[in-house]
Amino acid sequence: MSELPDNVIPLQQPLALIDGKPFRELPDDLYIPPDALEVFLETFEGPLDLLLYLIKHQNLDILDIPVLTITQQYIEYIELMQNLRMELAAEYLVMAAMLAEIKSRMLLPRQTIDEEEEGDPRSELIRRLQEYERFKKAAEGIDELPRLYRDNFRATAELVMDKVSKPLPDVELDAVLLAFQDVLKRAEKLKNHHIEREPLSVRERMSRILGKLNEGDGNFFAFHQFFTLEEGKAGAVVTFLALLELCKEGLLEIVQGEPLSEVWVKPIIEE
Amino acid sequence: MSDQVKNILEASLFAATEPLSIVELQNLFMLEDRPDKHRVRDCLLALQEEYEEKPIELIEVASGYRFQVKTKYASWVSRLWEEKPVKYGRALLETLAIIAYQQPATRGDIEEIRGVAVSTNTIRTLMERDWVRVVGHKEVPGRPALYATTVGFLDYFNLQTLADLPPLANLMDLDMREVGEIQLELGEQTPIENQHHEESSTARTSN
Amino acid sequence: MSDQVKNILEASLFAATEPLSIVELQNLFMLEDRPDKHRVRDCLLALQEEYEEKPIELIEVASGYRFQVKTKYASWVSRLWEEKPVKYGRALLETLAIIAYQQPATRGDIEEIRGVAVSTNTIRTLMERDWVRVVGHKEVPGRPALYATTVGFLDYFNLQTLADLPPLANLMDLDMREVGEIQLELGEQTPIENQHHEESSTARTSN
Repeated sequence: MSELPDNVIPLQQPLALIDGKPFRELPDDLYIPPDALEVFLETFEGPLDLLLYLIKHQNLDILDIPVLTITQQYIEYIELMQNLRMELAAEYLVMAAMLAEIKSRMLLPRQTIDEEEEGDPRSELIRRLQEYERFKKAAEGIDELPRLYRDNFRATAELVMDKVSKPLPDVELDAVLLAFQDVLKRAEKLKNHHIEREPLSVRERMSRILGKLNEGDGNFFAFHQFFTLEEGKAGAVVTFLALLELCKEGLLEIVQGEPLSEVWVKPIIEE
Repeated sequence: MSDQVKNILEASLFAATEPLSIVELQNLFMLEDRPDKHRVRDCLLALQEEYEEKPIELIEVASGYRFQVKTKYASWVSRLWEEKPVKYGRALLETLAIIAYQQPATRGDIEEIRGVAVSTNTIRTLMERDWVRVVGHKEVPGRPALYATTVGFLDYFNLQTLADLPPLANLMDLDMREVGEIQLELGEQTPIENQHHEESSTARTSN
Repeated sequence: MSDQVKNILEASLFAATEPLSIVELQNLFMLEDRPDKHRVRDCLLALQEEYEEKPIELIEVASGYRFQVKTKYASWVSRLWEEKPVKYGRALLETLAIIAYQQPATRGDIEEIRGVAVSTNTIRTLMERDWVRVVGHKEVPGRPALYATTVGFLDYFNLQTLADLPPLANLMDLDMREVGEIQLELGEQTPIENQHHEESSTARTSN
């Protein structure tokens, strides 16, 4: 085993299947498909899942785990993850420590008295593996249950009512604001959120402009048609900003025949 | 196979939330099994006959076919709605808030911010309520609809313009308790107790 | 009048957006015409028979009865919607399974079994779907929330009670050979008896 180059993982099982092809070796850094290993490792739902995989795929008996082999393989995976500088959940390291501990206890000469009290050092691990496996199966069972919107759909008939109208729930504005604040807090934690901070008056105008274009059957509109004289200079500025924003997002086109002439707004219509 | 086509049509008409046109019904089938218009029409006629004696009927309206409750049962059935309306869920309020602040927004925009999928039902409810409407389509693959709030939304929440909503930046820095205060500044319309109500009802559920 | 009751029930079940319980069905009628439970049940049975050959069925779920499209038509009917049904990830399903079988369970209980931290997002999605709710708090430091499944969960998965869940695999059934003590200690757990589980989960946490 010491003969193997560093980038070869001595496992019988392929590391991953990529496009259906088994992936047995950790390729040179240059050739690592950046997402492949990550995807592979992400398919594990934690250290117990990874251990179960190692045991099951080598047809080992869960009740008589060869701790030495498993520990070694487990640690290889952990090192692999670390080499890739993947964010490694602390639980994986805790498990590695636990395995190492079991291994060392198994290597110690057995003392009959201790045996009585402590039992097999592996028993706690086995219990947890079995417990996890039960729920892993249960989850698969739940996933297979027929469910609404995938296997079944509600069968409904329309009720045409004259007078009776279905009462609608009331909503308070603060409930909406609180909900939004919650979203913002969550979004802050996510990296790729796109929260734009245009003033709301511009956003509102953007909607109004789009709505008008949408109902205009593809007609052009003149710039001044999007605001009223009463709105004054502020109205023109807001409208102008809204148009620029929409243009930037590719939602409309702005055309002008010649300098200083009327500015026309043209909806983008798919051919 | 003969009954299969009819069964599929029947199942789909019951599952659909809007009337289905003959073309839409044809499109349920893969190209190679697709029944022609006559075939579909024959099945629909057969279904109409089958339901003649039943309390529901298959009728044709402008945009297609749908099952509906026969008028003479409406008075009983309408009692289903006599009780209190259901409360809107968190998902709906969040979706509404995102559309209000980020309009015009596509479903994808909303999902990106919320981090979870937005159900068609949520959007539909908002549109039925006339709080949200489609103002256009984004010119990217799939041409997703762009949603914006309506005048109805402003009216319902007693706002004159969207600018009456607290600016995003303020909202981001706030801590939950302060939202009540904005409420006070903003609008007369909402008694503060409501917020308390919500809090206490959450607490109650969790006991 | 005999068929009238059945027709009203049938029409209402089709018009309702949620399953209807027997009591709700009774309440469709004015006091003086109100059928008793047996009568309602007989009508429902008759309806179930009537629809046996049809592409839709009347089924009983936790909160009542509903008409739904039979599973075998799902592949056609699902074409009515552009988006594919959401696939739930393993983290979500495993968390749901633990809550379903071990309820009430704390986040710690779930983490103990899965061996990894449970993301807030997972719990939030489950609660937003109305599959899981907080039913109380465990009286230990930090007072962690106790989660349990909802009626909505049962309805969604076509179940009447928790006992309809596929039985939790007995440890004996997981392909393993005998190993005296361990086997004995754990072999007694029964599928969904809450009492047992509560005890054992408490015991586990205190280890």
